[in-house]
Amino acid sequence: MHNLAFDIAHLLAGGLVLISFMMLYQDRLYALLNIFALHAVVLAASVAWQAFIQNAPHLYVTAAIALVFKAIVIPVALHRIIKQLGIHRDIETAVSIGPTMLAGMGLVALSMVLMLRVTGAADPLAREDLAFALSVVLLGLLVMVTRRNAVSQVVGFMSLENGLVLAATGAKGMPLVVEISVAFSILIAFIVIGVFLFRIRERFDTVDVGALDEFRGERR
Amino acid sequence: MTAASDAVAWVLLIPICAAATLAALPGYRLTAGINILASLGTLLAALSLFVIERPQPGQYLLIDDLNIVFIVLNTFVGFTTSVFSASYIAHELETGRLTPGYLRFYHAMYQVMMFGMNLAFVSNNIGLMWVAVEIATLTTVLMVGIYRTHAALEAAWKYFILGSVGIALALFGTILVYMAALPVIGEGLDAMVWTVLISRAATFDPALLNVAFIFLLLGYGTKVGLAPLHAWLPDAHAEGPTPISAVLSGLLLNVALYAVLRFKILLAVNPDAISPGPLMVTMGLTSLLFAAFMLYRRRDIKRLFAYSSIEHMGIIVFAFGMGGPLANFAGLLHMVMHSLTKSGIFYAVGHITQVKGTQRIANIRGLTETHPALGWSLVIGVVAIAGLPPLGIFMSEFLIVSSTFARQPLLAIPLVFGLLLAFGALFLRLTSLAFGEPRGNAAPADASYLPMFAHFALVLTAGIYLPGPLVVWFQHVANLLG
Amino acid sequence: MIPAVAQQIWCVAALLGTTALAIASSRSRRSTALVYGATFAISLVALAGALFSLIARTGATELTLPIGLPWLGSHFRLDALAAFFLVVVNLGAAAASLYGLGYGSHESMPQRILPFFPAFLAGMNLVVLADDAFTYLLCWEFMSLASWALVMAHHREPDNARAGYVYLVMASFGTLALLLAFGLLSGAGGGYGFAAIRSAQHTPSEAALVLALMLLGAGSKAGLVPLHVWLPLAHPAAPSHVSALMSGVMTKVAIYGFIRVVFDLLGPPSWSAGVVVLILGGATAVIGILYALMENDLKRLLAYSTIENIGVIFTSLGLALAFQANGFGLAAALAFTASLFHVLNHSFFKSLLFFGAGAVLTSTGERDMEKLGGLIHRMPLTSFVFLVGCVAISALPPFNGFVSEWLIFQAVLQSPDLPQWVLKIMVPAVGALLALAAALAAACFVKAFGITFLGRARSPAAEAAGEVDRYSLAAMFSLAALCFLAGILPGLVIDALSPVAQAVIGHRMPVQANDAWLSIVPIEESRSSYNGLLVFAFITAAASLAVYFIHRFASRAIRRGPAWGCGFADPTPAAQYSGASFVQPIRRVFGTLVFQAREHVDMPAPGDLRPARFKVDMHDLVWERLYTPLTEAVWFLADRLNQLQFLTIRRYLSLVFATLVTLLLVLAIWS
Amino acid sequence: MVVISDIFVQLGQMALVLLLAPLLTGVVRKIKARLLRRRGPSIFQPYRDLLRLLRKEVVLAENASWLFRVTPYVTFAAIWVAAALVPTFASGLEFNWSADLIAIVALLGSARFFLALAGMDVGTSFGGIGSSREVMIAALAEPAMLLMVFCVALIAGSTQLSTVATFMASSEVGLRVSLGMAMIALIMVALAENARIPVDNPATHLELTMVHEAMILEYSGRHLAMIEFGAFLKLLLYVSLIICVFFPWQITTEGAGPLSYLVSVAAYIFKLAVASLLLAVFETATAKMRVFRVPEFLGAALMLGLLGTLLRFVSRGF
Repeated sequence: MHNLAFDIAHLLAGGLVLISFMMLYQDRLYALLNIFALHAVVLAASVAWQAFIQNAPHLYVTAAIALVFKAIVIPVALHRIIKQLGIHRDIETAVSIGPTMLAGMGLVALSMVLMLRVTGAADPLAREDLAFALSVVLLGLLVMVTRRNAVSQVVGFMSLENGLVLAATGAKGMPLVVEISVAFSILIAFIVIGVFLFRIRERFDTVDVGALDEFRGERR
Repeated sequence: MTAASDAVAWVLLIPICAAATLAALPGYRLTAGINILASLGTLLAALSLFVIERPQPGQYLLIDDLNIVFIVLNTFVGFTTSVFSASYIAHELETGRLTPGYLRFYHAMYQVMMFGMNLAFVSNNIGLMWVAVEIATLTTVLMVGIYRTHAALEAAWKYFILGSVGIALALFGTILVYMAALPVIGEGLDAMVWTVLISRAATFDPALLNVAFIFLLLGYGTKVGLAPLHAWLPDAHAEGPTPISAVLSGLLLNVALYAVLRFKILLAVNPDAISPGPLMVTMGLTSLLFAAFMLYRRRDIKRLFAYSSIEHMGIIVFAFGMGGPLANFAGLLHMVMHSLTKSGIFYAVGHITQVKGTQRIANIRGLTETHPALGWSLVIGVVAIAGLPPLGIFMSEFLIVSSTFARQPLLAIPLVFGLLLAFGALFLRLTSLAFGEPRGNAAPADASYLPMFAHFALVLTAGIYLPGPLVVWFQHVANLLG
Repeated sequence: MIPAVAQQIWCVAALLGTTALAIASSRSRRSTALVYGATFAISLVALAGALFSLIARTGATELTLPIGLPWLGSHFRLDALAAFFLVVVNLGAAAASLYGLGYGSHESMPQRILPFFPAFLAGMNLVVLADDAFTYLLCWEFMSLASWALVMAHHREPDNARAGYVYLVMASFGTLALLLAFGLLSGAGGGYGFAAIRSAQHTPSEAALVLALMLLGAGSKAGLVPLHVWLPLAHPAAPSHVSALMSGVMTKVAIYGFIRVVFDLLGPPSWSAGVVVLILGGATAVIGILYALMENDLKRLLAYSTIENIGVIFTSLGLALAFQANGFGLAAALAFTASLFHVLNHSFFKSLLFFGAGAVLTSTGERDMEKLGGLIHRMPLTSFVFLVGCVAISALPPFNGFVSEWLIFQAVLQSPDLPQWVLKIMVPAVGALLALAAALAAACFVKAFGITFLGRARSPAAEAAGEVDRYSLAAMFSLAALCFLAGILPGLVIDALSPVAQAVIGHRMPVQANDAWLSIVPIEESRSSYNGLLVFAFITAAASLAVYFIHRFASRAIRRGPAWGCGFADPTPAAQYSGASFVQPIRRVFGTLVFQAREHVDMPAPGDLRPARFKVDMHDLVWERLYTPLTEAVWFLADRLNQLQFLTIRRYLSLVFATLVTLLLVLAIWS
Repeated sequence: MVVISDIFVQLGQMALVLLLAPLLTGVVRKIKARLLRRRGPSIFQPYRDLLRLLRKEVVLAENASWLFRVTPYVTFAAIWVAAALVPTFASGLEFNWSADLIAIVALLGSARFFLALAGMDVGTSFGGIGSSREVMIAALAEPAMLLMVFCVALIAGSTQLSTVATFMASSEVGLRVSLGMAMIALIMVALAENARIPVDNPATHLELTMVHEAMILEYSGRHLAMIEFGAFLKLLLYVSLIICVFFPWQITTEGAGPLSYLVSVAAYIFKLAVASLLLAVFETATAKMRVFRVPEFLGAALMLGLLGTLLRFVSRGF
C-alpha cells in the first residue's frame, strides 16, 4: 500500500515537471493556457492524493481551489482577455526554445542534486516531492523570464505557485496550507485583473499605452 | 502576564481597528487626527512592552529582546510619519493630486500597513511572519500607486510583480524550513514556531536549511532592496507619496531585514549548515558598491535617497554578515540610525518637492537661502546619512570599518571604497541642492518641522551619547545575533 | 584646583556655547562683535592654560567623559605634546578672533560664518585633546565639517562650491584612511583607547601599513603632495581669518595627529619609515613652493607656500624618525624640536600673511596680484607687517623662520653618524632640496610683496585702497612681534619645547637658557651656534652707524624727480613687471619639468599692425595624471551601471532568477 | 684681558674689511685694464667714487617708498656684519659664534632680498628685470652655496668658521676630491653672487645683459654709495671666505703675540692680491654668457656641491 501510495505521488509530481517542460516548449498562447489547465488538474490530483494518504481532509479544499480556480476560472479569464485585448496568438520568446529546454534540464538537474543531499531521515516521499517542487518552481521562473508576452508570464508565475503548493502539500501536516493557497489565488487574481485593467498587451512592464514605454524612472 | 499579552494585543489591535474606522470616515482633518492618535496609541503600547514583564512565547506571538527594538523603532517612526503626513497630505489635497476618496483609502492603508509590520515583528511563527510581511508589502504597493499617474502605476506594478516573486521564493524557503523541522519536531504547528525551531535547530538537516536560507535570503532580500533584487525600490520611493517613501525606507526594509536576521540566527545554531555570513557580506558589498555608483547619475531627488537606502541596507547586511559582537552592535545601531535619518530626510524632501513643485535636482538650487529651515535640515540629514560626525551613523560606520579592517583587511578595502564613492555622490548633489544661486519657487513653505527635528535631534544625541541601558540592550541583542 | 585638561574642556564647552549664541543672535547686528569677542577671550584663556602646563611641566592630566563610545567613554588627555599644539591652536585662534572683530564687519552674510567659527575652533582643540580613537576621529571629522561650512560661506561663487566639494571628499578620504589605521592599531577586540594602543605590540608589517595610512590620512589634511590638491582651492575660498586658521593651524593639527600616532602610539620606528617620510617631505617642499611661485592669486600663493612648509616640517620629522630608529637620541631630539619650532613659526607668519592678504582683499576687493601694486603708499602699516611676514617665511635672519631652518640644517649635518648608507647619502640630498626650497621661497615672497605692495597701482581699486581697521592691524602686529621675538630669543622657545621632545623622543636638546648672550647651541659650541639677538644688534648697530656718519658728515639732501628708467619713463603702470613676467626666468628653469610649461610667441612680421602675443600654457600634472583619470573612471562606471535603472521588468526578473540559480549552484558545488 | 684683545681683534677685522674692500675692487679693475693694454684708473679710484657719491644729493623717484630709502643701509649693514664674521687674518673671534657659515649665507640672502624688493619699488621695467633675474640666480646660487657649506661642515664636523679654519689648517685634512669640488662650486657661486663675468658684467648698462646694475638703476648719491660699498664688501667677503676655508695658512689663533698678528695680516693681504690677480685674469679670459645660460652654470655648481657632499663618504683623504 505504502509503496503504491509513494509511486502514485511520485508519478503525479513527475507529471507536473513534465507538463512544465511542455509549457517551456509551447509557443502558441491558447495551447499554453490549455497546458496550464492540465498542470492545474494534475496538481489538484496530487494534492488530493496527498490529502488521501495523509488523511488530512483540509487538503481537499486546496485541491478544490486548484481545480476550480486554476484549471477553469483563470484560463477562461485569460482566454477572454486575449480576445478582448487582441493579443496576437503566438508568443515571441526572448530565448529560443532549444536553449530554454536545455536550461530547463539543467535546472531540474540542479534541484535534484540539491534535494538528494537531504538525509534519508526526512521521509523519502517529502524528499522526492521537494525535488520535483523545486524543479517546477525554477521552471516556472524560467518561463517568466524567457517569455515576452504578459499572459504567458502570468502563466509562468502560476506554474511557479503550483510548485509551491505541491511542496506545501508534500510537507506532512503543514499548517496554513489552505490559507496560503487561498492567499496566492487572490494574488494571482490581482495580477490577472491588473493585466486586464492596465490592458497590458505585449510586455509585462508596460502599463497601457506606449507613452509609458519611455518611463523607466528618470528617463523623462 | 495578562497585562503583557494585552500590550502585545494592543500593538496589533489599535492599527487594525483604526484602519476599519478610517476606511469608514470621511473628512481630512478628522481622519488625519485619528491616524495620528492611532499611531501614538500604538507607540505607547509598544513602549509599555518595556516596562511590563514578558509574556510566555505563544504559538503565534513572541516578544523578545530582538524584536522589541524593532517594534519600538517601527511604531515611533510610524507615529512621526503620521504627523508629517498630516501636513503633507493637506498640501496634496489643495493641489488636487489626491481626492478625498483616495485620502480615506490612504489612511486606512497606512494603518493596515502598520498592522502588518507590527505583526511581522511580534509573530513567533515563520508562516505568520511570512503572511504579515506580505500584507505590509501589498498595502505599500497600493499606496505607491495611489497618485494614479502612469509613472506611479508602473512603479507600483513593477513593485507588485517583483514583490510577488519575492513572496513566492520566501514561501518556498519557509516550507523548506518546515520540512527540515518535520523529522525532528514532528508534524503540526510546532514545526513552525520560532522558539521551538531555535531550540532544536542544531539537529535539523543542514542541506535543507541551506537551500531554505538561500530562498529566504532572496525572497526577503527582494524587500530589503539588496542589489540585484532592488529594482522596485527606487521607483517605488520616487513615485509614491513621500510619507510612504519615508515608511518604505525607514520601516519596511527593516521588516524584511528582521526576517532575514531571524533565519540567520536559525542557521547559525546549526553546526553543519553553511555559515550565512559570506553570503550576506557579498550581497551587502554588492549593494553598497552598486548603489554608490548609481547615486552619481540621479536626477530625481527622491530616487537619489532611495538609492542611498539601498547603499545603507548593504552596509547593514554587511555588518550582520561579518557577525561578532562589535559588528552586530554596529549593524543594529546603523539600522536604527538609518531609519531615523532617512525618514527625517524624506520629511525634508517631501516639503522641498512640494514647495518647489518638482523632484528634479537640476531645478532645485540654493535651498539654504530660499528656505533656510528646510535647506539646513537637508544638509544635516545628508551630513548624517553620509556618516559624518557628530551624528549617529558615524559611530556605527566607525565600528564597522575599524572592526572589519582588524579582522578581514581585504573586505575593508571595497567597503571603504564604496563609502567614499557614496559620500562623493551625495555631497555632489547636496552642494547643488543646498547652495549656489537660488533657483525655483521661493515661496515660504508651510511645513511641519517637528518630526524632522525630532529625528535629527535623536540622531545627534545618539552620535554623541548613547544611554547605558540601551547600549547593554543592544550588546545583549548583538550577542544573541551571534 | 581642577586639572588642566578639565580647564581646556571647559574652554571647548564655552566655544560650543558661543556657537549656540551665534545661532541665537544671528538676527542682531552686534552678533559679530559678540561672537569674535567671546572666541577671543576663550582662546586667550585656553592659551594661558596650555602655556602654563607646557612651561610649568605639569605632568599629563586625564579626563573621561561618559560620552562617545558607550563602553569606552571619551578620554581626554593633556600631555606636553598636546599642550604645545594647544598653544599653537589657541594662539592662532586668538589672533584670528581679534582679526575677525574688524574683518567680520565687512562680511556680507555673517550668519553663514559666525556659528561655524567657534565650532571650528572647538573641533581643533578637541582633536588635540582626544585620547581614544573614536573621540579623535569624531573631533577630526567635526573639524573638517565645520571648516567645510566656512569654506561654503560665500556659496554663490561656483568656484567655492567646487572647492568645498573637493575639500570635503579629500577630508573624508583622509578620515577613512585614519579610520583604517586606528582599526589596525586597536585590533579586532576594539581596544580604542590610546593607552591600550600604546601598550599593545605591533608587528613591523602592521607598523608599516599604519605609517602608510597615516601618511594618507594626516598627509591629505596637512597637504602632502600629491594629496594637496584641495588645499589651494579651499584655503583661499574661506574668509581670510578662516584661511589663516586653516593654513596656519589646521594643517598643524594634522601634523599633531601624525606625531601622535607615528612617534607616540606606534612604538619604536624603523629607519625605512624615516626614508619614506624624508622623500615625501622634500618633494612636497620643492613642488609646493614651485606651484606658489607660478601663482598670481595672493591667497592661493600663500596656500601653496603652506604646502612647502608642511614639506619642511615632514622632512625634519623624517630626520627625527631616522635618528630615533638608530638610537641617536640627541640628534632625534634636535630634529624633532626643529620641526616643532617650524610648526610654531609657520603658524605665526602664515596667519600673519593671510591676515595681510585679507586686509588687501577688504580694502581693494582684489586677490589677483596682477591688479594690485603700490599699496605700500596707501596701506603703510599693513605693508610693513606683511614685509615682516615675508622676511620671516623666507628664512632670513634675524627672524624666526631662519632659526627653525637653521636647526633643521644642523640636524641634517648629523647624518654622517647614521649607519645606513641609504640615509647617509639621502639626507644631504634632501638637505639640498630644503636649501633649494628655501631659496625659491625667498624668490616667491619677493614676488608676493613686490608685485602686491611695491611699484605702481595696476588697477583703480589698488589706486583707491586705504588702511584697514585697528583690530586687524592689532592682530597682525602682535603676530609680527611674535615672529621677531621668536627670531631673536630662540633659546627660550627651544627650552619651552624641551619637555615635548623629552616626552616623545625620550631625549631633549641641551638647555639653552644659560648660554652666554642667549645664543643657541644645538650640540656643542665648537660645532655650531647662532645668536639672533647679537646678529640683530650688529645689523642695527652697523646700519645706524652708517646712517649717522653719512647724515653727519656727507650730504642729506633729497630731490624728488621722475623715475629715470634708462631715460624713458614708462608711460603706464601696465608696463611694469607683472607677476608672470617676474617668475619667467624661474619658469624657464623649472617649469618645463614640473609644469610642462610651453611658451608660444606670436611675433607679427614687420609692418604688420597686429599686436605681438606671448602665451604660456602650464599643466597641473597632479590633477591631470591622478585625479582626472580617477573621476573619469568613476563617471564611466556610473554610466555603465546606470543602464540598470532602465531595464524591463522581465529583465529584472531575469536578474533575480540568475542570482537564485547562481546561489543554488554555489551551494550545489561547495557544500 | 684676553677678552679685551679679542674684542680689539674683532673690531680690527671689521675696520680692516671696510678699508680693504674698495681697494680689492680697484686692484682687480687695474689689473684687468692692464691685461687689456689700458692704463686704467688708479687702484684708489673706488674710494674717490664713493666719496663723490656721498657728497652728491639723492634724486628720488616720485614713486619711491620708505623701503627704497632704507634698503641701502640694510644691505650694507647685513653684508658688513657677514664680512666681519669671516676670519680674515685671525680666527677665534669674539663674536663669530654668534653666527656660523649658514647664518652668513642667510645674511647675504637678506641683503639680496631687500635689494630685489628695492628694484621693484619704483615700478620701472628695468628694476623688474633686474630683480627677477637676480632672484633666479640666487635661487640656484644659494643652494649651491649651502651644499658647499654642508660638504665643508661634514668634513670639518662644524659650521663654525673658526673651527673650520683651524681644522683645515691642521695637517690631518690632506687633499680631498670633495674639497676640490666644493671649492670650485664656491668660486662659481662667488662669481655669480658678485655679478662678475661670465654671469654678469659690472661695467655694462646694456639692458639685455645687466642684472645687478638694472636693480639699482634708480639709485643715486649716498644710497648708491652704500650699495656700491656693499658690493665691494661682498666681493671681499667671498674672497676671504675662500681663503679662510681652503687656504687657512697663517691665520693666527687666539692668544698669540702681536707679531704673529702682523705676519698673518701681511699673509692675508698677499692672498688677496693673488686672488684679485686670478679673478682679473679669469674675467678677461672669458666672455659673458647669455642670461639663460646662467642656470646651467649654477646648476653645475649645485651638482658639484652635491657631488662633493656625497663623495666625502668615499674619499677619506690621504
